[in-house]
Amino acid sequence: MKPVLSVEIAGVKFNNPIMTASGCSGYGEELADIYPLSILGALVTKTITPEPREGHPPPRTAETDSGMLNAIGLANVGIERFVSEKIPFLKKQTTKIIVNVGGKTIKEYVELCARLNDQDCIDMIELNLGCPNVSEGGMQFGSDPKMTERVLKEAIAVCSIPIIAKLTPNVTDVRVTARAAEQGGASALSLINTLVGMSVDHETWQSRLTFNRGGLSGPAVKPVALAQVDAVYSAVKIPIIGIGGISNYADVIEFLLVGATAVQIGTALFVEPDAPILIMRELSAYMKRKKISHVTDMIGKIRKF
Amino acid sequence: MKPVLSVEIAGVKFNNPIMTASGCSGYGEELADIYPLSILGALVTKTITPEPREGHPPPRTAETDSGMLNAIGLANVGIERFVSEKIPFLKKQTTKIIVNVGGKTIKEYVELCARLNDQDCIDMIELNLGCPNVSEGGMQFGSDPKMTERVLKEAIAVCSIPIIAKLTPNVTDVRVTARAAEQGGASALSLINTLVGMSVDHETWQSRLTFNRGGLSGPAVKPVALAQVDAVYSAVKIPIIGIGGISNYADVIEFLLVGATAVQIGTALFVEPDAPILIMRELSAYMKRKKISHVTDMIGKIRKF
Amino acid sequence: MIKPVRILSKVLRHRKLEDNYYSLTFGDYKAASKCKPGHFIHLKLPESNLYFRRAMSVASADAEKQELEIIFKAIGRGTKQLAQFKKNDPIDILGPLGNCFTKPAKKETVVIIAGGVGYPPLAYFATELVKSGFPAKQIHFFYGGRTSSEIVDRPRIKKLGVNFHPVTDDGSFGEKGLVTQSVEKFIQANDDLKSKLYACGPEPMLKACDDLGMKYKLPGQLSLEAPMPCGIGVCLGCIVKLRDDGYVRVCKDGPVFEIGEVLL
Amino acid sequence: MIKPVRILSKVLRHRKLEDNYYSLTFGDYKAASKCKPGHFIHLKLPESNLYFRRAMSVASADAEKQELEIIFKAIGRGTKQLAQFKKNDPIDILGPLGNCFTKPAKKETVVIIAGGVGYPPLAYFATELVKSGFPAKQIHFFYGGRTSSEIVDRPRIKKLGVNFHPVTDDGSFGEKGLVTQSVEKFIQANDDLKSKLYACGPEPMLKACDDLGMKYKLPGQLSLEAPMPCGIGVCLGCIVKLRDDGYVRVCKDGPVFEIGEVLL
Ligand SMILES: Cc1cc2nc3c(=O)[nH]c(=O)nc-3n(C[C@H](O)[C@H](O)[C@H](O)COP(=O)(O)OP(=O)(O)OC[C@H]3O[C@@H](n4cnc5c(N)ncnc54)[C@H](O)[C@@H]3O)c2cc1C
Ligand SMILES: Cc1cc2nc3c(=O)[nH]c(=O)nc-3n(C[C@H](O)[C@H](O)[C@H](O)COP(=O)(O)OP(=O)(O)OC[C@H]3O[C@@H](n4cnc5c(N)ncnc54)[C@H](O)[C@@H]3O)c2cc1C
Ligand SMILES: Cc1cc2nc3c(=O)[nH]c(=O)nc-3n(C[C@H](O)[C@H](O)[C@H](O)COP(=O)(O)O)c2cc1C
Ligand SMILES: Cc1cc2nc3c(=O)[nH]c(=O)nc-3n(C[C@H](O)[C@H](O)[C@H](O)COP(=O)(O)O)c2cc1C
Ligand code: FES
Ligand code: FES
Repeated sequence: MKPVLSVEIAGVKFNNPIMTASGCSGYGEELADIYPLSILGALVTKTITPEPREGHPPPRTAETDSGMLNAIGLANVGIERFVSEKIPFLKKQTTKIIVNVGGKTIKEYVELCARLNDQDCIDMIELNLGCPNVSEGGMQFGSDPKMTERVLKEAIAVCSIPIIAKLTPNVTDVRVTARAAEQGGASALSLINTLVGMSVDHETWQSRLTFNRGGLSGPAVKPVALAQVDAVYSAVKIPIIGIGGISNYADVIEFLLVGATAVQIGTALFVEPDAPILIMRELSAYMKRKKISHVTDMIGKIRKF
Repeated sequence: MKPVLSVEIAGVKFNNPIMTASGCSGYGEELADIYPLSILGALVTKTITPEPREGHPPPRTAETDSGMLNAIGLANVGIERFVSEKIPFLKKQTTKIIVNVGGKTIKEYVELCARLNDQDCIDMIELNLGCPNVSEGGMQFGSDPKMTERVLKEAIAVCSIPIIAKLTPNVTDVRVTARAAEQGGASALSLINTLVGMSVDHETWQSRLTFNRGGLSGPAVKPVALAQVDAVYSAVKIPIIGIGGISNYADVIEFLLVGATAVQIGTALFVEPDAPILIMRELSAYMKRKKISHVTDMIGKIRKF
Repeated sequence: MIKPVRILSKVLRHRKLEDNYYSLTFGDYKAASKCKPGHFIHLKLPESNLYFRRAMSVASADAEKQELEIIFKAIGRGTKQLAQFKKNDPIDILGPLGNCFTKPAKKETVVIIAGGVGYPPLAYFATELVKSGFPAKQIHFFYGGRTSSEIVDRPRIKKLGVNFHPVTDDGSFGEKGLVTQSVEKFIQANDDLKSKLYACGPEPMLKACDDLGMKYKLPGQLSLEAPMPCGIGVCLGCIVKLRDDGYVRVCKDGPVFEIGEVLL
Repeated sequence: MIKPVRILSKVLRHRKLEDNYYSLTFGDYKAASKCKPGHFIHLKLPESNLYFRRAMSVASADAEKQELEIIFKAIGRGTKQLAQFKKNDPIDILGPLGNCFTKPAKKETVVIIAGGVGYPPLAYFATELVKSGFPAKQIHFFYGGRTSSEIVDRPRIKKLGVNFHPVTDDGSFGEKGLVTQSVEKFIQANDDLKSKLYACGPEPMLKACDDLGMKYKLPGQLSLEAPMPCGIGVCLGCIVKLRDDGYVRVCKDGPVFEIGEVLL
């Protein structure tokens, strides 16, 4: 018996629970040169903003132990070029498409969602509610439960595409913002975004990032991500998409066990762009060996002490 | 010219800025078998509580990428046995002694400080305001600025030994609790304690820690610690002791540059118990090479973009 | 009390034994003379995302040549990295650590019970006993494994001249069954002897040995394992519960404990 | 547009060149036939706390033997690990990546300017040019380093038969001074030639080459470096500013850019 990998979130059927993470797979074009995107559960785009953004000047990434810092600064083509230049490519893909959006104000989020609502190849929208790499206040919605709830309510009012709220981990209690997003009508939650971090060159005394602060990701943050998914799992009823340091099939299983319905692979794509293929293969083999018929049979099944 | 490594915090002179971190050097006895404690800037004890604590059942540590989780659960001998059994040993040491204490209520912290105030070999007291490894509410003082301020005020009222407030990183904005501690009269701040994390065995589906949640430490968290020290440095006037993933002299310099006056070495002691010796040697060599006469000349000197 | 030192040693010999077992011998190891049976060393893995050192029992030590041997099975990520070490590679050793086996009285019969990777410290123990003049024929070396290839390093045991009792789950070498079953039969058949048990191996085996010791009122020692972040007693991570009360550290208060002392 | 593949190859040859320079040749590299001068590969370090792959220019590639060579200097943590690779060690290669140098016209004089570890892609470029029938005597290979031992792999350049112009800061080999000074002198002395510049090396050198090209209105190409988390164009980490406006990715839109194209 072939194990069933498909999962459903807000009525959308994903062939498998493996998605790419926003900002780690561009708009899909480069990965499509390496393997057909159809093997992915979903492709999640780089955060799209109303206007095009160049992002911060270099250096905007730095290597850290078992991870990295980035302060790309939401470089993206902006919503209009996204619609005209990127959507035609995405339309041709048979994988599910999740478009990640970010704004400086609630109004901007709402306008982005309304604009995407016109497009017919978008399966879900993910609101980036907590990117540490832009100074404008708006991007830290994720730490304010009231704003979180409001942005979701208003976005849903103009948009029939189901919405995922992507939460920031840089809060005292992520369950509070998770509940606010659920209250606001989010169809699902994704977490974690990056942890705020920094790095300095001890020889030159210079910050390793022009923006100074950056977002920490990669295997280093996996334990934090697992703890947050676990906490949120018992706090909300909507599905969770787990993100943070996932590099192999064992990591995926860890996230499923603490309550994730699907996962996103970010930084690991930089080291192994074909990680999703390997993960899928090994996940299947694992399920066969363990006689697990459906991937959903693992969700939330951690045995706690 | 021999570079000067000594630093002063709240009138206490430390021979050098390298301290051990609480919970990573016991009460000093084991390290003293490996090298004379006098080479340390200071020894920081395991957190002492009013009553002895066994801590959580095993397993209570887990390895993670470039780091580890611990949920020791504040296992310690309790204040009375500490005074009768450990202080005599500590008295004989020529290094500075910092006693870390933790309580479930403000009253407990105050009583611990009062009890230690009688002892004459204690140079500073460090209040553990944010250990993620105990369930009792009290231990998360660190995320509540009002409680933070109060516990410091009351402790200082009964205790003439200068007090360090050790902050938890698991908050939305560490500057808020840092300012509260300063307001309360803390002589210095130390940060970071561990990040809340988790780990699951994908084969057995069992949590890797009996307490399920644990504290993440080691090189993995260094970027987060640097960012928090940097943020706090511009928010308060009192000295900061930097902690988090420090393993070598370059790490120490990074922490000095973002604003730490001294540092504590925790998890790295498990891999290299003699790390402080190596660090001191290489720090001196670095300062000679760079013609830096005093270690304090580096504090806060990061060149930001 | 042993004082641990950190020494940069190097790989002198790398031998692949049966199956997935390896023997590594380190040279330039100045602390070799201090390594008694039961002691372990803590090995740093090469620059790696694996964070902890890995604990390995001393399998033999030569004070004069300043050599130290470990024997291990490549099972997880750390031991697989150790298996990659090659001749002349530098290796960072923290040790010797822990306590050691105490010697039997002259007249006692020594019953050694080794299970799987529990073999190395007991091989070293038997070797040193024989070397010190203890009659080899008074030593019974039970060695259990799942299958024949798990009973490694046989020439050495044979050379020692001890009574060798191999036991395998599948009967492919020696007696068939669990090693502790064979030991119990031996105890029952020799109840006139004053025996002392020495055991190291997987936890269920140790538990069975502990039970045997208490059931037949035989003294003895068990060498335990636990995940060891520090190995020197400062992290409180490697604890085991005492039968009396409270926890002790396997790395510092052990790894060798008396039968009946800890709760397995 | 080149499609990158991830291949598990293995080390075939490990040569220590002068100083801290190494040459590694990988075998079983099926994509060798696709590796053109200018392309680079992205190497995974062994299980390590270092997270990123390391980018290395193709120094030579043999389509038939399925071999690929890199030449590098062990300067930082990653390249020091690469230097440890031994014969037969497996290595995970992502490549070939990026764009490549475009060929000069038949009559053009090729002025190659290599600085330090910028040598490998240009050596490959010159080799392929000569192989394709381009007259070696029409190629001027300027190679700058701090000192004699930094001018590595000389037998290969000699064998090519190109005009070799070594330049060292300390004058210990070839001309004394900066390589770009020598190039400028050459350009001034040969202003009747239709020259095209090809440069790879440290940023200040590339900037000087860019300036030279614009000052003397000479076309040419620069191969850039940048820290490269992904190497395939998805992370937007390796950017460089265009003179016009906006950023481009060194890994995907480069690493080879036209003189005057980017802001150095
Ligand atoms: C005192 C002592 C002496 C030992 N002597 C030997 C010996 O002579 N030969 C031998 O083959 N093995 C010996 N071991 C066991 C050896 O240390 C483990 O088999 C090895 O650490 C397994 O690790 P790994 O890296 O291969 O597996 P991993 O898959 O990396 O380990 C899994 C996890 O378990 C943790 N861990 C580390 N040590 C242990 C442990 N002892 N028990 C449980 N989990 C652990 C690791 O940190 C990791 O998180 C000894 C252990 C101890 C404590
Ligand atoms: C397209 C390309 C081709 C290259 N070809 C060669 C070659 O043929 N031979 C050769 O010797 N070197 C080459 N390099 C440079 C080589 O990748 C770096 O020298 C090497 O990465 C230095 O890393 P390290 O690990 O030794 O040092 P580290 O001390 O580990 O590196 C310091 C930091 O810089 C980052 N980093 C990685 N690559 C670069 C970079 N290129 N520039 C600046 N920082 C970087 C690392 O991630 C790390 O964080 C090339 C680089 C690029 C981008
Ligand atoms: C280079 C880089 C760029 C990123 N850009 C975005 C982004 O534009 N929008 C977003 O929501 N998250 C972004 N992220 C965060 C990731 O989507 C993901 O949440 C985070 O990196 C943790 O997952 P990982 O450890 O698997 O990378 C980015 C991460 C990286 C490393
Ligand atoms: C095993 C272990 C036990 C710890 N126990 C304590 C403790 O009792 N009190 C405390 O304030 N911090 C404790 N800490 C936190 C450390 O003091 C330090 O703040 C943290 O580990 C980050 O530093 P590091 O990355 O250098 O370890 C403990 C950490 C570890 C790893
Ligand atoms: S391993 Fe740290 S106390 Fe034993
Ligand atoms: S290295 Fe990622 S875009 Fe170039």
